[in-house]
This record gives sequence, structure tokens and C-alpha cells, in this order.
Amino acid sequence: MRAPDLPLPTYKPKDFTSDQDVRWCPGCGDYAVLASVRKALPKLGRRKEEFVFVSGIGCAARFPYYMETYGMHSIHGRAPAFATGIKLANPDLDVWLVSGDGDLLSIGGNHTMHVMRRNVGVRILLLNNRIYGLTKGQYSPTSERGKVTKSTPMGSIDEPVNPLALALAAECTFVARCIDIDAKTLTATMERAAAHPGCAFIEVYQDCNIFNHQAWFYASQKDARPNNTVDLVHGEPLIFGENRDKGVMIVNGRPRAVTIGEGGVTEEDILVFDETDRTLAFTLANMHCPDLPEPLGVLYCHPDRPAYEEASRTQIQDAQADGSADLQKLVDGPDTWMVGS
Amino acid sequence: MRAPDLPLPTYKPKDFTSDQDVRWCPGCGDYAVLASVRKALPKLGRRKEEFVFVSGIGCAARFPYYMETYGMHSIHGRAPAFATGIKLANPDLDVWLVSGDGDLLSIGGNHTMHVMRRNVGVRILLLNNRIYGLTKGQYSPTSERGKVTKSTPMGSIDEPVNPLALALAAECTFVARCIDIDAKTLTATMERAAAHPGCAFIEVYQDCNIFNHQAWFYASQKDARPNNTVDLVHGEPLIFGENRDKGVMIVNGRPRAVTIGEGGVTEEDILVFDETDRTLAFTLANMHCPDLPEPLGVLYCHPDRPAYEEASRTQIQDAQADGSADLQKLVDGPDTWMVGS
Amino acid sequence: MTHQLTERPPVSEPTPVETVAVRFAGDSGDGMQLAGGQFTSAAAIRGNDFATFPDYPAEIRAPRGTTFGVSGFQVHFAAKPIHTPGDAIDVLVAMNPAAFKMNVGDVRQGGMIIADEDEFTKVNLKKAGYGPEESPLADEILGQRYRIITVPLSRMVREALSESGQGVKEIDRCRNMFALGLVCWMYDRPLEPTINWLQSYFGDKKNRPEVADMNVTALKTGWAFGETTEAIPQRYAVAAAELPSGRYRKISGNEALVLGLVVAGKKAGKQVSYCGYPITPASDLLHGLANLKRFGVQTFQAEDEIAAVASAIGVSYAGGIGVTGTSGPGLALKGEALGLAVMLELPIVVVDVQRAGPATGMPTKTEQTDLLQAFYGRSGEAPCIVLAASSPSDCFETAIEAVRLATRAMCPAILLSDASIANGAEPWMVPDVSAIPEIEIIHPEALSDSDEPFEPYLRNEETGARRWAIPGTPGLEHRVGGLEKQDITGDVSYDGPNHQKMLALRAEKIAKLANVIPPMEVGGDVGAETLVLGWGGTAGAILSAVERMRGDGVQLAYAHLRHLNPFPSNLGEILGRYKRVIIPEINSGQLRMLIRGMFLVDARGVNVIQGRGFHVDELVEGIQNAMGDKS
Amino acid sequence: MTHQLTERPPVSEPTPVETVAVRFAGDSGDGMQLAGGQFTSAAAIRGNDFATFPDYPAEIRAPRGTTFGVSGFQVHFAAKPIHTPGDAIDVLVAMNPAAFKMNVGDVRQGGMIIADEDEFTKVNLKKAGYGPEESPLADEILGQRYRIITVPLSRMVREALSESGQGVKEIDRCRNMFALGLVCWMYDRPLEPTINWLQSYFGDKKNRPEVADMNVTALKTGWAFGETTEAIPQRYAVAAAELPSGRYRKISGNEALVLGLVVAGKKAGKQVSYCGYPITPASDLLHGLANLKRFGVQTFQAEDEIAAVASAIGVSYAGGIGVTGTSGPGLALKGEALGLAVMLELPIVVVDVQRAGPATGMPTKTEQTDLLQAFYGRSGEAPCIVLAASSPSDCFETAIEAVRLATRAMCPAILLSDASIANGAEPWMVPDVSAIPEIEIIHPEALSDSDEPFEPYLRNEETGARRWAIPGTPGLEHRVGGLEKQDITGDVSYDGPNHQKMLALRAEKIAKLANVIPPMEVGGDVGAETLVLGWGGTAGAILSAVERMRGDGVQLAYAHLRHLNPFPSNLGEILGRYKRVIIPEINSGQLRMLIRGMFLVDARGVNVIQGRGFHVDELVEGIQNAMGDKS
Ligand SMILES: Cc1ncc(C[n+]2csc(CCOP(=O)(O)OP(=O)(O)O)c2C)c(N)n1
Ligand SMILES: Cc1ncc(C[n+]2csc(CCOP(=O)(O)OP(=O)(O)O)c2C)c(N)n1
Ligand code: SF4
Ligand code: SF4
Ligand SMILES: [Mg+2]
Ligand SMILES: [Mg+2]
Repeated sequence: MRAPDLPLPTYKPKDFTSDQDVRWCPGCGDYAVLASVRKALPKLGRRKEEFVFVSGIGCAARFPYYMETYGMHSIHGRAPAFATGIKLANPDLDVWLVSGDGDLLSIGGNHTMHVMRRNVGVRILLLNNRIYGLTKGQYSPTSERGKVTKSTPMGSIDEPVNPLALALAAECTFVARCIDIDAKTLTATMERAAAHPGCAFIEVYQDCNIFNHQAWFYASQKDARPNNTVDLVHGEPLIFGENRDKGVMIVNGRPRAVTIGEGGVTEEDILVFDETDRTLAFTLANMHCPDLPEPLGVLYCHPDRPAYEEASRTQIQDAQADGSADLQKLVDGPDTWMVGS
Repeated sequence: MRAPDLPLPTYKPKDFTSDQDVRWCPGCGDYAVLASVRKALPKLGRRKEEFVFVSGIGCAARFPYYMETYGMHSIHGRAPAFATGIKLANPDLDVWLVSGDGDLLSIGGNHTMHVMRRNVGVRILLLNNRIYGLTKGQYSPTSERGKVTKSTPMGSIDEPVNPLALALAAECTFVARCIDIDAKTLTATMERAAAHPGCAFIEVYQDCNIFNHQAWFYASQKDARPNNTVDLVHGEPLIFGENRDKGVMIVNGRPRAVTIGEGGVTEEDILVFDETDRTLAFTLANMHCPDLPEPLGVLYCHPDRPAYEEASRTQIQDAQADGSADLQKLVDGPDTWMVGS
Repeated sequence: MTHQLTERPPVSEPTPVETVAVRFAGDSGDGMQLAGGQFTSAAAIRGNDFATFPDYPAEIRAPRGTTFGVSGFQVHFAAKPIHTPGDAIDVLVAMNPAAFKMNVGDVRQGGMIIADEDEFTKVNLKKAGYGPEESPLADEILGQRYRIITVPLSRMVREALSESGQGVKEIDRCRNMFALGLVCWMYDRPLEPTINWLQSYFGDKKNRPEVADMNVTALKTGWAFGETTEAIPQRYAVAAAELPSGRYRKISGNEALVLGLVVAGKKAGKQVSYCGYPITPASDLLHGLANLKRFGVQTFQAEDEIAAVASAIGVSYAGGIGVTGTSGPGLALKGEALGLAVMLELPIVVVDVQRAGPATGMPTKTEQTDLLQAFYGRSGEAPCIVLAASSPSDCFETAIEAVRLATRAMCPAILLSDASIANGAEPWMVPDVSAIPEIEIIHPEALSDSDEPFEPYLRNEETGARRWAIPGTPGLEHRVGGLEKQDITGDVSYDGPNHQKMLALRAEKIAKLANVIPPMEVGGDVGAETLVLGWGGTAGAILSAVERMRGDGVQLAYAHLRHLNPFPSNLGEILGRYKRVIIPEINSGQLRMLIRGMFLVDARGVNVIQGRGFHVDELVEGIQNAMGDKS
Repeated sequence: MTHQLTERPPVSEPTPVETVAVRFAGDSGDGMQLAGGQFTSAAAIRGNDFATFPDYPAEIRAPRGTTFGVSGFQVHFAAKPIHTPGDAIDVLVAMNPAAFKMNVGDVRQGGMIIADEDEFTKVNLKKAGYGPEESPLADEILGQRYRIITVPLSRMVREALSESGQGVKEIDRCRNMFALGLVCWMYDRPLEPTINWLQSYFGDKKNRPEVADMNVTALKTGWAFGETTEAIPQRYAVAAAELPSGRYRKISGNEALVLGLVVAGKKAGKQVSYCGYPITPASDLLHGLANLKRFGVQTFQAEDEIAAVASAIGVSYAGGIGVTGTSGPGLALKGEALGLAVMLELPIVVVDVQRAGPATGMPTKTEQTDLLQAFYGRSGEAPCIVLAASSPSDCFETAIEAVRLATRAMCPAILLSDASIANGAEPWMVPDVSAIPEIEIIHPEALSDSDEPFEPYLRNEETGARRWAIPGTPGLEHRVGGLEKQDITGDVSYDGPNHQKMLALRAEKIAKLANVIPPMEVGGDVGAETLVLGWGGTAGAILSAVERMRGDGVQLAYAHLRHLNPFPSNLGEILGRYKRVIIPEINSGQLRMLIRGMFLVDARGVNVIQGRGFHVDELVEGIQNAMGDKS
């Protein structure tokens, strides 16, 4: 299917822009993500026809329609399974899965978990707006406790699920978080995800302008972001804050936000980030504002586990290696007998 | 429904034994669990009719038939949802969910995750035999990589899911692990689970005598257990080993097995277990033989989050508090008009 | 084409007309649903009969001005009983070119189109797919076909609110009220109900009295424009309809379902637990019930449709009334668990607000294509009770009936509604709640240890239902499950003859319900040779079509089914009386298949599957054709 | 009742008989399936026709001696063509009291029962639910009705293997081989095939030659016991059957499906990816295909049935042959995704090995109750191709046909099998694989940027199918999804008339397949007034019943459907020829409903739903009754 002999054109974002009108609400964070994706794809060294965008159902899940690539807008919650089938049939395709928090964590939570633990080489963008957009504003599995929505007029009584923690527990080999309007980090993270052999998961804080506006403003807005988030750089200490004078330390096994220079804290005390440490990633995934800054960037990367579709292909190739498969013999089975003649 | 005025009889295990013939294979680990459960229930201070056992489908899921309580053998993977409904309708029932690894982690993984994050007050016994028993021996989500089964003749290529890690990521408020034939720990853990207000999860290492015999022998057998497992006691150091001379230390954020007295390690260096520390629990959940001992007992307990069904009941009670609900008014709606007469 | 605002003497008395269909159409963000809803209330208060048809896009708020973002609300109101939202529109309010384009085809020849001329800019024309110089307002052919009234609507609203101190965005949000005011003037509808609503909603509830004031001003400006403009020389009056006398309210199908479920719970003396997962067009059931906790109702937003139905079954097992609601794709997901409910013999109610399929299909549009799914969408033979509501208000009684039948037969009941009745509204004579009969449920009582063992599958002879023993009751401990049950004991059984017997028992108890449901009534001409048979939300259109044809001298009988499984006991006998049976459906013939298969009647169909209810015109034509076919 | 082992002269030449049904019955752990399977092979090698019926409990290995743990394997073999595993048993081998109890009712009057007397201990009698002194071996009435041969089977095996050095447990595992040896002696079947199998399986594959030896000894001891005992005075010979000449093998339905799918993939030039989730009785498809990776087959054990069908759809989208297999409850779960496949117009094959429902039902037992689910178990109108295999070997061709039709029409095909044909076996004349026609699939070719935009929903005029453009092909980038599609372009469309058109196009392309499927053939008497019409796994029983009745002088025609959607094009015409149509089904009348509804034919049913195939006797009676009904 793949034609590696074909030259790689120099693409521009518009080459990845389909002729379909974009139907999100004005001001929706999905627009920014779409722009970033269109910007990132030309950098990935792949021909246009090798990309497949797969989604479930929801506002975010309209994504494939807007990409001038192959695409499938499937059914609610099952996109990871469709994507798995595509990868199994053709591991050489570059499959991107874009869907919402309801889609991938409520009805689709199980498929999300299994595509991760299998390490299917799919890149997942979870557009997390902490709400059901398309169905007009019910609470989602990531909505905060007490949230008043159409379906929870007295406030939600569920503990929200933490997508990063879940991905880590599900053995996902690449776990990251970005913000819709931060094109730079998102594009860079997508490039890393594209290079990852297994399942790559990126949670995107996405603003739903209509039903959950400003939910992420504490993290996405210029003034708030420095104090409420921390950018992860492998090998670098977890320093944050407008004046870059704050940091995260581990005290008694638990993370704590500190100010460098106060209470005898020096830069050396600050936790150094190691993206290969899954336990550390779990710790960071569980840091929440306002007590602690929320991590942005790649939390965990473990590139050595083989991708599922490759392992599957290898088994088939191994089984075929001796070339002894004889179809007529197979159909004959171990024992035959003659009747007549 | 509940009749708290009825006296509490003194029960014996046989009072919880139904008239149904037990249909597991001879030697199946499920028998031991059944015996422990029948032994534990009389200690829980509840009348027999308050117990409901719910299960999905599988060998383990036959459990309810054998208990002289209320019970429902439901469909594959959905037991957490049935249990949620029962608890919602009547929070005073003591609902136990017993099912297998395929049931609760493969087809039912999502419901398992959601019953946990909602903190529904259900006690879950996951009988993990790392195989599909009832369907005669396919690999399950907990089967180890490379496992040869009927459906994976060249070995499984999936990373197994870690039930404890998953429960922790899913915000479960009580997470424990026991072994089928260790009646003492199992009974004690069940007693604690029964006292827990929210969702209590107990993974049980269970031997499938027919399709995955001895899978857990490294942890369950007298000679192997001391060196391959560590019993968790809140506030106590993680010491294990036949001679209780081994321990777990955290080095560079990662757990390491050490021998006390060797390389300058003293008992003080050994990690002290704190069952309220979720990150620590995640670290322990990810300890695997042979590198590290596998933890047994209660990994995590957070009894302060209200149970879902209670929160739901409270909202209804609050809404009803002023007693102003007038059905006729409701049906009339805000605006009516007269026609004729 | 711009319109000059000049003073003029008040126009003459309104001309009386019998029925009018008005459609408000604009962007999703233009507040058309609100304008339409308020206009409906104004019609209601004047004692008209009415039926409404909201039609909105699947997108939340598509970019302004695009055709796919157009939202419409049609109000059919009349001085006589009517049964549909109307075929052709008398008045279209088009807030922009896209709304014009998407709706003009539905306006009757000679009908009026009121357009906001300020929105017919080049940019907007292009967004709507017109050429830059191609304004339809200037189109001669259209101008001959329709009475196009151009109004500088945006400009006038901005002017009227120029001193509000608010920005243009806020001000423009009041355009819908101008349009409403103008239409109210045209049809002599009072403004007060709308003014009251604006003040209570924006003023009290949202605590934004300034917004309420702006809207009121816009509304009055619209009215005043009517008074002063000469473009609309005529006002119309639609007299009160002769409806049965009583107290009325406006109600939509989803509202009526909510009320019906609440009342059914009270009448059964049980807590209703609604376990749902959001899906268009059923989500409002969850929203509506979530707001009624003060009536002891419980709601649970599950993680998916399977968990929703499973938890509803859990609720019923524990002695509550488990209800779940969804639309077609969700019903498909519930099939397996419904099979279990059939085996466990527990009463749950499953509402399916049908929408256009297959797959995601056209999720905001209506269709009647889940009937056979409701009958057969499960493995093995797993019969359920099947009911369908025939109109918005009929949802109320159908919901109560579903709970009554499900608890009587200890069997799941599937209640079919559809997008058009769910969102459409009509006047409803409010029932006296205390007069609604109780739903009698008897649970077996506690046993002591010395008693005989409890037999959960022992049946009530009259109903064929097993006993509903509730966890928590001493002595009734028992296990249920999906493996075939031994008759009476409920133990697991792999015995062949027992299996056949249980299959029969499960089917029979549903069949027995035919003894307690009303026989089917036939309307129309006594000696007619043709019966028009319908089910579900097409009742109004069928009735209208049949009445029109009878008015034209065609002899017709008609009947409508609320009960589909079981059918009313006299259905076969009635079918046998007619030479022709014609079944109009918004599907390709699902009831027809059942009727033909069960009664061997050569029923013909009228089948228009276009995401909307029947137009009376096309139904008349379809029935005529079907009558011809046969003869 | 104990049996004395004494020398005696060899018995006379075996008496020829035409057909024999033998059932081996014992504990789940007793190896009855193995004994039965080997005996079948021995019958096959002697050129008999045969049909088998394994019947095992849902429990893996229930506690020894209990009635619910009994496992049985019936072999019907004959000197003439036969089509069912047989109604009444001629010889029952009962390895313990529970096996005796559960199976004695199926033995024909005068039939033989060989019982292991050593197992009829008080303990075991009690486990089987007999009184301690109530051994059925001593029951006079039974003794008159049957020829009960008691054999000290366990004792003799232990004696024979006393020097094997193995424990009693290991030794007792060879009891099945003793029984097999004895039955082989009785019917003069060769031991060599079994000996060869034992040596290759235990000796080579499991590397336990000592176990092979023990089993061989037990087998020979059984034979020798036959030679020496006087209790069985008679041997029987079943001559070779006159089957069409050719090379034969034994095959079960699940095996044939596996082979059919592999061959279909090769004939289509495509990789088959089987995406499944284990479920009885379909799991062996996954197991079988997982072992055939050397033929380029891929298997994927998904997390559930929904993921299985979804990944199969993903496979087909990417250009492979996506196949999923399941049983009834699993099919229910796949409904929603199947609706999507209908909308995407992608070819997948869904195998449903039907089992007794509803719910978990009786999972190891057979039933034909998913036909209407296959037709209607989805939301909206989502027609799929529906096929059913009629016998174990027929599964092979039906699988190829399913792939052929699905890829031709670009539509999901549901292939119905059932538990009895899945596990039953029969002789099969092995086809010449090279003679099987290719499955032609043409994908659209790459386009360059300058070409017209690609139109994924443009259709082939002849087939009505859209084009299958594969990701990776330059220039064919396109998006598919579950929202209604615009004709030709495949864009999202909410247009009503387009929707109706697309519904029609999706239905029509299936209807068009009727042009390429063979017309239905009718067998039996040319002038008959009665047609017996069947579908699926009842073919053999229907044929046997019809033949028997015709032998008795009843005029009957019969026909059997492989294609259910679409039906063969001549079905309506054929139905019209007969005064009576009788449809036997293992359900309460699902095909009957369809036939009545579509063709208005007053078809009668014969419906036995007891978790097993029809007995020829009851079918004859049922057909007779149905014929009477009508006249
Ligand atoms: C089976 C099924 N159930 C429910 C729905 C209705 N539905 C569509 S999207 C959606 C949730 C959308 O939320 P999310 O995934 O967070 O996406 P967003 O719209 O917020 O981007 C739901 C419940 C559906 N389409 N299909
Ligand atoms: C919908 C559905 N799919 C598949 C099955 C078949 N099935 C029954 S139990 C089971 C898995 C059993 O494994 P597990 O949950 O680990 O339980 P165990 O038997 O090992 O105790 C499967 C796949 C089913 N009953 N229903
Ligand atoms: S509803 Fe929210 S998520 Fe959906 S398109 Fe509108 S702003 Fe975006
Ligand atoms: S198959 Fe395994 S899990 Fe199932 S009953 Fe037997 S030993 Fe137990
Ligand atoms: Mg969302
Ligand atoms: Mg298991």
C-alpha cells in the first residue's frame, strides 16, 4: 500500500485542509488544535495519503472531516478499536485519533485503556473540555466535583478521572499534556508523538466556549499560566512561576510546591524531571491547582516496547518464514479417505 | 426495606451456604475464596437478607449461586453497573461484587473504572487467574506477555494490565490484594472492606487448576511466599523474606529490594508503609517478582470520600427538605389557560 | 428595496383566518427557538390549538451565516383543532440569507417572508452560497411567488437600544424579540406573557434586569414597527379554537415523558431512578428528571448506555422503578442487557426517542425506524412490551402505561417516542393527578426459616408474572441470573422441555396484557372499505389527512396503535373487516411487516423517510395512491 | 450382575446393519469427546456416512459424578447417506450413574447400554440423585426395556495397567479407551487410526510416550474384552455408504468456517484479519485461525465484542478482509457498530454461531433464534447481507460466499451458524482449492492532484456498490463517517430527499445480489402440494424427515435457504406454487414471520426449541400436524 519510492512533497498546512466547512462554535478551542495539527503534519516526513484520522462522536470528533487526509468519524467511544483495526491491517499508516473526554473516557474508557496497554502505534489527542459539548452541556468524566450542569443541577457527585494517571496505569508508553492555544508545545509534542513507535497519548486542555468557557483559563492564560503550571523538560528541575522562583520538591514521598530562597530551599532541592520514571510521572499527573502546578509537556516516554501491530506482523512473518503453508494440504486436513472409483 | 429492629442472629458459614451444587473444577482456587467469604460474612454485623452478591459471567461469576443471600449473575462485564443500580435504589444493602479478570478488566474494564471513581459503596472481589476459565483457556488482560494459550499459540503480545495500578488511577478509595488460599488475610481484608464507606477493591490471586495452574505459586506457596511477597502493615516498614531480613527501600524515587545488614542497610532505611499515600501505593502496585516482592494486604485506604449512593440520597433528601413538592403543580407547569366553561 | 419608516393611521381590524403556520428561522445563535416558543405561548393564551416543530442543526453553534447553522421553529396555530405543525408556511421570518435559502422552499405560494435586509450583505450572501449580486430579496421570480417584506431589522434594533450602554453583540441578541414583536402585532397576540417571561428569566433568574429591559424594548419596537409600517397592510386574527373545555398547558413530548414518569412513580409508591446517558433527542429526559429530585426522583448519568440499562435493572432488582432512556444507537447497545432483564423477569422502562438512522444518521431529525429493533434487537427470543406515544401530550399517559404494564408482567417495556414529538409542543388539558389510578404492586412478604423455600419463579396465574422479591426482605433470599431458569424454582436448568416452556411463559405473560389494555378504536366512516392504520408520532398527520380526504368525500376508517406488543386483542378482527389496509410510516414498512406477517393482510404502505413528520399533502397523495394500487 | 470373564470361541461374522447411533457418555473429565471423535474417524475410514453430536456442559469440569457434569458424544454412522446425528441411540456407553441417568431416556427401546459397573457405587448413585440401593442396573423395568451390559470396566483397566507404574488417577484416565476398544470390536472398526493418533499426540506432541502406551493397552483390552465376553453375543457390520466418489475428510462446522475464511482470503488476494472475543460456541474460530498465521491470517483477541467488530471495520477500511465471529449475546453488542459499517459501506463478515438464548441462556446448546436479530438488530434501517450454513461442511462454502457477497456489495454480511453444526462433524468431499473461483476486488487507483476530486460514494452501476478506496493510495484521501452521506460525494448531508435516496440505495445493492446468487432449487415430488422450507442447520433433519415421509407415500417438496437477505430471486414464485408451506425452525417462527410478511403466504411452523437439533421423528410428526392444520 505504501509507496516509499514516491517523493515527499513539501506540504503546507493548507495541503491538509479539506474542502469541508468547519462547524465548531466561534471561539471553540478545537480551532486552535486544528491549526496546530495542520501545521505539524508537514513536519512529520510522511506523505499525505499515509495519514488516517479517526474519531468517535462529539464536537472534537468532527476533526477528521477537516483534514485533507484519510479519515473516519466512527461511533461514540469506539475510535481506539477502529484505529487498532486500521493499524493491524496496515501498520505503515500513520493513524491519529482525535476525540473528546466523554468519548474517550466515559463510553470509550475501556477501549482507550486497552489500546494503550497493547501499545498500538496510534497517536491520541484527547480534547478535554471537561464537558459534553455536542450534546449541549452535561458533565463529563473529567468535570470537577460539584459541577453544575444540565444533568447535575445540584452539582456533580463524581470524582473526576485523571486522564494522565489513567494512561500511566494502563501502561501507555508516551503520556503528555498540552493546551489548545499553546501551538508551540502542542506542535513539538505532536512531533515527538509521531516519532514514538507505540501508543502516544496527549491530553489537550481545550476550551468549550459555549458550555464550559474558561475552565482552563488558570492554565492557559498568559497571566495565570506561569504560576499554575510547570513545563516539563527531561533532566531539568521542576521550576515554575512568573519569576521562575518556585519549584516542586518531594517531601515524605509527596510533592510540595516551594519557593526557592524561602525556608532554606535552594535550586538543588528541586525535583529533577526524568521522563522515564513512571512512578514520578504518576506523582506529577496527580498534581492539581491550586496546591501544585499542573505539569505540561511529556510526562512519560518509554520508546522501547514494540508496537502491537508490529508484533502481530512479526508473528505472521515468522509463521510464514519457512514458506511451507500449502492451502490444499490445509483443506485436506490430517486424514482423508477415498470413496468409490 | 431494611429492618434494623430485627435482632442480628449468630450466623455460621453454613447459613450462607445455598442449596446449589458448586460447579467449579476440583482444585479450583474459587473454592477457597468461597469458604473465606462464608466465614467472613457472619462477622460483619449484618443480617443475611441485607447482602447482595452480584457477578458478571465466568467461572468466578458463578459465585452468587453458592451464597444463601440475594444474588444476581448478570451479563459479561457489566456487574459494576448492576451493582451501582442496586446501591442507588437501596444504599442500605451490602453489595458484594465477585467476578473474574476477563469479566472486570477486559469487557468490563470501563464499568470497573467508573464504579471506582464514583466511589459506589460496593465491595469488589476480582478473582484473578490470569486466564479465561469458563471459555476454556484464552489469555486474559492480566496474562503475562508471551503467554501461550488457545488464542495466542505464538504467545501473547499484550502488556498485562495491573489491576491495582488501575484501581488507584481510577480513584478507588480502598485497594487491596490477597491470595485465594490465605483465608486469614482474605477474611481480615474483607472485614475492613465491609467497614469502608466507599468502593473497596480486593484483587485475589486465584489458581485456575485447569487452564493456568500454578500461575501464582510463587506467591501462594509456603516456601515461596515469604521471599516473593511483602505483607503490608500501616506504619510498619516493608520487611519481608524467610528470615525477615529483606526490605524495600526507595532509591532515586524507585523501589529497590535490599537485605538488611548488607551494604550498610539498616532497618531504619526501610520504607515505612503508609496506607494513605496514593503515590506510594502506585509504586508498590508496580512492584513485580522477581525483582521486587509483591505487596499483599491493603495498599491504599481513603475512607473520607462519601459514597456515591449516599451523596445521591442526600441530594434527594435536600431537595425534598422543604416539603414543597406539589405534584399537581408540577403537572400544571408554569402557565395554564382555561378553555370553555 | 429598503423600507421607509413613516407614520400612518392604524390599520383596520384584523382579518380573521382559521389556521396559520409561522416559521422563525435564523442562525443557531439567533434565538429562534426562544422566539418560537414565546409565540406559541401567546397563541396558547388566546385559546388557539397549536402544534410546533423545532428544527435545529446537530452542530452546537455553527459559524454565523452558514446554511448548516440555520435553526428554525415552526408554530402552527388555529381556530380549530389541528394535529400537525403544518405543511406549507404562511409566514417565514428569515433573519439572514442562509435562513432564507434553507426555508424558502417550504413557504406556500403567496405566503409572506419577512427578511432582515441588513443581513443580506455580500459577505452573508456568499456564506449562504448565493452570488454577491444575487440577493434573493431582489429576485423577481421569488418576488412574484411570495410576498417578501424587507425590514431593516438589525438597524432598528441597534437604534432602539443605542442608549442601553451595551455592546453591539449584546444588542444584536435582541433581534429575535423584534421579530417576535412584529409577528405578534401581525397576529394580534399579546406581548405580556413574553414580557413577564423575559423579566422573570433574565431579571430574576439570571439577575440581569438590563438584559430583560433590552429585550422588552426590542419586542415593543417590533410591535411598533408593525403599527407604523405600510409594508404589512393587513393584520390577521385567529380566533380561539373549540377545544374541550378545561385547563390547558403547553407541553412537549419530552416534558410529558418526564411528568409521566414522575407521576407513575408516585402512583406506584416507588422511587423512580432514571439511569441515562446523554443522546439527542433524549437528553432532556435526563435533564428534566434531574431537576425533580424534590419529587423523590433519582437520576444517574451512567458512563454509557449499557451501564445505564444495567443500573436500571439493578434498581428494579432492588425494588425501585428502573428507567432508562436513549435514542436508536443507544437502544442497540442495550440489547444484550435487555435480554437479561427478560430472563430475570424484572420490570424496567426503556424510552427510545427515535431519530433518523442508521448509525449516527441525522441525529436531530425524526424517524420511526426502531420498531423492529424494539421487537427483535436482542439475541435469542426475548420479547418485550412495546408501546408508542402518538403526540407530545400522549407521552404522559404512555409513560404511566409503560410502568403499569412492566410491573404487571414483570417484563421490560420499550416506549417509543420520536424526535418530532419529543421537541414538538401542543396544548394539553391538564389532568387531575389525584384521579389517575394507582399502580398496584404487591411484593412477597418475609418468610421465616421454617417456611418452605422461597420460589422466585412461581407465577401469578392471572398475569403470568413471577414474584418480585426485594433484597432486604428476610427469608426471600434467592439468586437470579441469565442462564435458563427452572420453572418455579428459578434454579439454573439446561433441560430442553423446560426451556421451551419458559420461552412460552415469557411470551405468554406479554400476550396476557392484551386482556387489560383497551381494545383498538376505529374512527372515520363506518362502511369504509379502507382502514388507515398508524402508530406513534404520525397520529396527527394521519388524522389530518384522513379528515381532509373524508371532507372530500372519500370513505375512510382509521385507527392508531399505542400498544404494539401485545397488540390490542381486537386488532385481527378489525383488520379483517377492511378490503384495504394502508399503513403510513416514517420508515420503509416496519409495522406493515408485522401486520402482514401476523395477520396475512396485504397492507400497503405510505413511506416518506426524510427526517421529518409527514406533510398532510403528501400523506393524502400517498393514501390515494395506495388505495389505487389495491383496486 | 457382575460379569464373568471367561474364554469363549470367537463370535460369528458380524451382522450387517444399515445405521447405528452410539453415544459415549461420562464425566466431563472422562474423555468422552475424544472417544467419540476417534470412533467417528474409525467409521469414516470404513467409508460410512456419519454425523456427530457432541453435547457438553457449560461447566469446565464439574465435580465428578454429578449429573450436570455429564458430557456426551453421539456418533451416527451408516451404510447409506444420513443427515442428522440420529434421534434414538442404539448403544449408550455410560461411564457412571450420572451419565446413565442423563442419557438413558434417549436410548431406543431394545437398545444396548454398556455401563461401567464399578462406578455404580452408593456414593456415585447418590451424586447422580439415585437412592443408595436404587442402582438402575438392577432396575427390572429398565432391564426389560433395554439390553443392559454391565462391565467391570474400571477394574479391568486398572488391572491391565497395574504394571504401568502410574497412579490410579492416570490409569483411570484411560477408561475411555477401553470403552472405545469395546465398541470398535462390536462394530468391527479398526483400532489402528486411534493407535496412530495416540502415539502422535501423546507420544510425539506431548512427549509422553508412556501415556500413549497406556491408552493403547486400554484400547486393546477393551477390544479383547469384546472378543472374550459372552455378554455381547453379537457383532455388527455397517458397510460403506454409497457416497459420491472422491477424497473425503471429517469436518466440523467451526473447522469448515476457519478453512473457508482462509481460502476466501487467498481467493480475494487479501489478508484476513479475524477480530474476535471468546464466546461459546464460536471461540474455536479464533483458536483455529490463530493457528494459521502461516497462511497470512491475522487474529486479534479484542477486549469485547464491540471492539472486535469495530477493529474488523477498521481492517476493512484499511483494505483488508475484516471478520468477526461471536454468538447471540455478542451479536447484540455489535449492533451499533454494524449500523456504522452499513453507513460506511464497508465489507465485513460477522459470523454468529447461534446458541440457546435469551441472555446467557443455555450456552452450549443450539438454537436458530438470531435470524430476526440479524435482520433487525440495529437502529434505523440498516440492512445487511444474511446467510446461513446448512451443515458442518457447508460452512466452508458459505464462508467464501459471505466474503464474495460482502466485497461485491460493499456491505456487512452476517453468516449464521449454530452450536450443532459448529461442533457436529460429517464427511466432506475435499474440494480442489485451485478450482474455487477467485473473488474479484477492484480498488480505485491513485489520482494526481490535478484530477477531479475523488468521489467515494460513486457507485458501480451493476452492483450498486460504492468504491473501496484504500488509505495509502495517493489522491483518494476522503472521509467517511456515520452521519448521513451525500450521494456520490459522501459529504455529510442532512437533506431529507437525499436521506431517502441513500436508504434506498443501501437496500437496493443487497437486493441486487439476488442476480448473482443461485436460484432456489426444489427437491422432492414434482406435483406436491406441500413445500417444506428450511434454513440453516436443520437441513439434514428436514431432508431426513421429508425422505422418510415420501418413503411412506406422502407427496412433499422441499427447499433450503442459504441466502436469507437477499432471498433467491425465485423464492416468491416457488412459494406461490404450493398449497401449503411448512417451515420447521428451532425458534418460534422467525423465517416464517419473514416469509409471511414478505410473500403473504400462510406458512405454518414446526417449532421445537429445546437446545438441540430436530429429531427426525418429531419433525415427521410436526410436518404431519402442520399439513393437517391447513386442510
Ligand atoms: C451510542 C451513543 N451514545 C450517545 C451519543 C451522544 N453523544 C454524542 S457526543 C457525546 C459526548 C460528547 O462529549 P465529548 O466526547 O467530551 O466531546 P465534545 O463534544 O465535548 O468535544 C454524546 C454523549 C452518541 N452519539 N452515541
Ligand atoms: C457478551 C459475552 N461475551 C463473551 C462471553 C463468553 N465469556 C464467558 S466468561 C468469559 C471470560 C471468563 O474469564 P474471567 O472473567 O477471567 O473468569 P474466569 O472464568 O477465569 O473465572 C467469556 C469471554 C459471554 N458470556 N458474553
Ligand atoms: S459546544 Fe463547545 S466544544 Fe462544541 S464546538 Fe461549541 S465551543 Fe466547541
Ligand atoms: S476452569 Fe479454572 S477457574 Fe474455572 S472452575 Fe475450573 S479451575 Fe476454576
Ligand atoms: Mg468534551
Ligand atoms: Mg479469569
